[in-house]
Amino acid sequence: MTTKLSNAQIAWRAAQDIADGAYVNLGIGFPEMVAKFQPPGRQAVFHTENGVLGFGEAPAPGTEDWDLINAGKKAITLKPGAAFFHHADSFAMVRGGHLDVAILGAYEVAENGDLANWSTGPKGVPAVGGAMDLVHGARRVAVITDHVTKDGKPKLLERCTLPLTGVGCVTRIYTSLAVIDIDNGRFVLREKLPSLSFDELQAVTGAKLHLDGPVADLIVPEI
Amino acid sequence: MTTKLSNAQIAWRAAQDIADGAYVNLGIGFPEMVAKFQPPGRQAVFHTENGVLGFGEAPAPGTEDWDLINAGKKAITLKPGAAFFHHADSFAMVRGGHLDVAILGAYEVAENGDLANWSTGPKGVPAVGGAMDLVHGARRVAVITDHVTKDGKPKLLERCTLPLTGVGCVTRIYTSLAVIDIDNGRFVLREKLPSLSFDELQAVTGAKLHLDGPVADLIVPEI
Amino acid sequence: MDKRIASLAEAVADIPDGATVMIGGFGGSGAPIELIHALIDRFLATGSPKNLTVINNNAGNGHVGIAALIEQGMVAKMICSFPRSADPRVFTELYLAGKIELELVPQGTLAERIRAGGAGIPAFYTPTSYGTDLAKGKPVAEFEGRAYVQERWLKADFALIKAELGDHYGNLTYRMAARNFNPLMASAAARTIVQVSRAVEPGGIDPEQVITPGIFVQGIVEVPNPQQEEVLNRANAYYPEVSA
Amino acid sequence: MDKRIASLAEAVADIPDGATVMIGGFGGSGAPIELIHALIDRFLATGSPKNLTVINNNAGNGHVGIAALIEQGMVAKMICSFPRSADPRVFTELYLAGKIELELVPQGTLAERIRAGGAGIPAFYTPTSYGTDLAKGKPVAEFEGRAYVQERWLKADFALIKAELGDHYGNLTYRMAARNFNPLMASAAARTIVQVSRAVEPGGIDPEQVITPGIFVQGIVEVPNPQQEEVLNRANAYYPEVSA
Repeated sequence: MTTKLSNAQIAWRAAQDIADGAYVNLGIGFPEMVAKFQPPGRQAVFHTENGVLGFGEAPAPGTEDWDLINAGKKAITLKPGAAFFHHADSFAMVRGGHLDVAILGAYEVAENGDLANWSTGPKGVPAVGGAMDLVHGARRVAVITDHVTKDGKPKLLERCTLPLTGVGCVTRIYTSLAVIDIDNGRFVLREKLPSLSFDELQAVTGAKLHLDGPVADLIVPEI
Repeated sequence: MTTKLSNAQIAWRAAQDIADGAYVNLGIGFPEMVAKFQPPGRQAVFHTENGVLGFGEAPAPGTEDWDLINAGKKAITLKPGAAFFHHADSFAMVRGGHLDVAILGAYEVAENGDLANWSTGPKGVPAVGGAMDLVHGARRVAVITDHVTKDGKPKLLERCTLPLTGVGCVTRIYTSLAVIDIDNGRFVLREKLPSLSFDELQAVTGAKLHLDGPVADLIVPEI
Repeated sequence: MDKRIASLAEAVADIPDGATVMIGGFGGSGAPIELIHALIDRFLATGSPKNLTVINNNAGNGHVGIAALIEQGMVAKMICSFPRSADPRVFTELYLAGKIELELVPQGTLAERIRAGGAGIPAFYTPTSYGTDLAKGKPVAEFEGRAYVQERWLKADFALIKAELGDHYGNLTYRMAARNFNPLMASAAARTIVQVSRAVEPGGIDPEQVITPGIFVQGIVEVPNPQQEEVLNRANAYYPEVSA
Repeated sequence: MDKRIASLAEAVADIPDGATVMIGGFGGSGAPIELIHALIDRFLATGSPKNLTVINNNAGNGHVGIAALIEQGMVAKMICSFPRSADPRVFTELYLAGKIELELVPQGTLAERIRAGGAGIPAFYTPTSYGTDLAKGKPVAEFEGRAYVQERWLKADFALIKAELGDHYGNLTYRMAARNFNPLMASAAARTIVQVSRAVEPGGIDPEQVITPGIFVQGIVEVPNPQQEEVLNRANAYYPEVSA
């Protein structure tokens, strides 16, 4: 019995909502994994902030070209029909609303769509990268995340407590337990693990879960 | 005895002040003529608003390529080391202060540096092109013009009467009679035709001519 | 992913009455003559589209391309920097008769407003036009002791542009100075339709040499050996052809 | 017209104490390692330049390039979007000790501020960072019902960048994703110094393929087979080399 999805399984689920031909930016780290799970017959075009559209998977170790990297500074390869451009053009794509989807990680997401994913507070070195641009640029901003923090606290909240990345920007959250839309300032449950009751899910969610139509079973393959 | 310079002679004089390696934009029409008179041993790089840097003279009639034109829609040729770019990059060069010199025509120039060269008033169809960008972009904005209008009225005035192209933007005027700097809101005479007395020049100038050091003879070749 | 459109007629079929349409080109260079003429064909056959707002550097020359579009009465308003040309009669007569509206914009401001539209920048400041009639009614602000005018982004429902190579994903190159406004307009329209002189497979354009990445393009139609406005005008051409 | 500089030492000789220096690259790709190391050599020999403000997307990685510049104590302030890397210790330790200043800027805003500096746009509005800590103290405005933050241009005294081909007039191309911030920085600095992997005669670059036109470049120095930061860091390199 699945008690929670692995990161790969969360990424798989998020990938199912990406249409053929969509232009997609995946945040660095965990979200990059979404690219691996494009459904057969669909081809998305992946954008990376540092100036590449249409890149493919990582090259074989030892064959890296360090002038060809993604925003996470990992080596990538090109697909036919790729293009290079400078950073201002790259963020024109982002800010100008040309990306169909951005999928990002999160420290916290609030029911009003606020996202916190860049700073855990005043300690340490702050680093923001392109996250603040992406959340106000892509037509659809989705989050993939474990449903709770490592010590079991809710990451889905009434209001974020950490410094915000963006205001009212997230519209869908793929978690290790559920798929939740943000609609008019409310968390609306769309899918949940069949092994989990609504009340169990509500208990690990920091804001009220609303229902708007049937809740589907969140079923993903073993990966 | 020369009573006034021809347009070609005015253009020749203006060309003498363009340094080797300067990036230069020449307004459409009469100012384009300046390019013909670069002093030997000097090479300027000519910019045209529609996205070419490093263009050369007109092609032989019948050999025009109408994808290779200047801002005046005349066919041009390329020199080695030329570059193409789009209109926003082209005006980044202009507005961003990267051009060394812009040389423009004028209906009127005022002693405060104001320029009127785009509209003769509310009648007819107004057209501005790139003039308003050039006057606030190039490091040095110079004007070449007949000293007076066709009916003998001064074009150099205390204040412009026609709609302005730019405020306080012109620093040097090459006319059919003189070379005049604009310095702290004053016309300062630098050169005049030797055949012309100061008083004769003042009589056809609509604002006071100041002296600041010696006035050189304006001597240009027969062209 | 495959953005190819089979015909010029199909390429312009969705442009509705009242649309704002950016049309690429500077004078004749880079002007998508065939797309414009396809739009005229549609208007002559169906009465649509009309009441268009057209954004272009100029306002047509002679009786082809944008001049022909205006001559058919399809254009309610021009947004441009330089509505003069070798033969500007079509626009001039309608303008002086009060039958077409004109928004005159300095050329660099026009380019930057379009770029801003594509880049998600709703407003910016420029020194251009400060203190002139073209700045009237616009907010001004001072930065580091110099005065600037606030300008707003410019977007369109459609862009009709011309490119040299285009792959199936919409990656584009341009030919010499025909680049001009085309890449900017591609980025600033909800739907960008491109006539390419040669369609190639993905991979047929070196990624280093792509000028407009396909993300900015919604449809491409191949038009080999496109007409040049300048050549048509020197032949005193009309569109549609005037029967002799 | 000939912008070639004979040596790396000469290329960086004019950068004074307290200068604002844009340094191209995103992580290691497009990072002008040899120019940075030449600047360190000068500092070690002469004690200058120091108190630099450095603008780069990152704040160095390992102990080469910008990390080495910081490690030598030459940098008073970093303006960047992401001062993290595989090995960010050099910056992190100085920052937590209060010995280096940080201005954190969202990556797209950083790129656009630099582009604005080059394009003569003193300020622009962006939705990025609205409602966040990084917008604190900045003017906000509403356009068409949406809130935006006003951001200012960013310029520099010098830009040190890396290109692939460069002709004697300063026309440049870049290599793949090494393009990143380099063309923007070239436009936004009073003096742009470029290390090119191959210098060519004027005409050696197709005018269609020029990414940075020479008007934005003041000096070029040829550095064949330039080092890659990533390769150096995987070899645990230090600059200057630590004697064993």
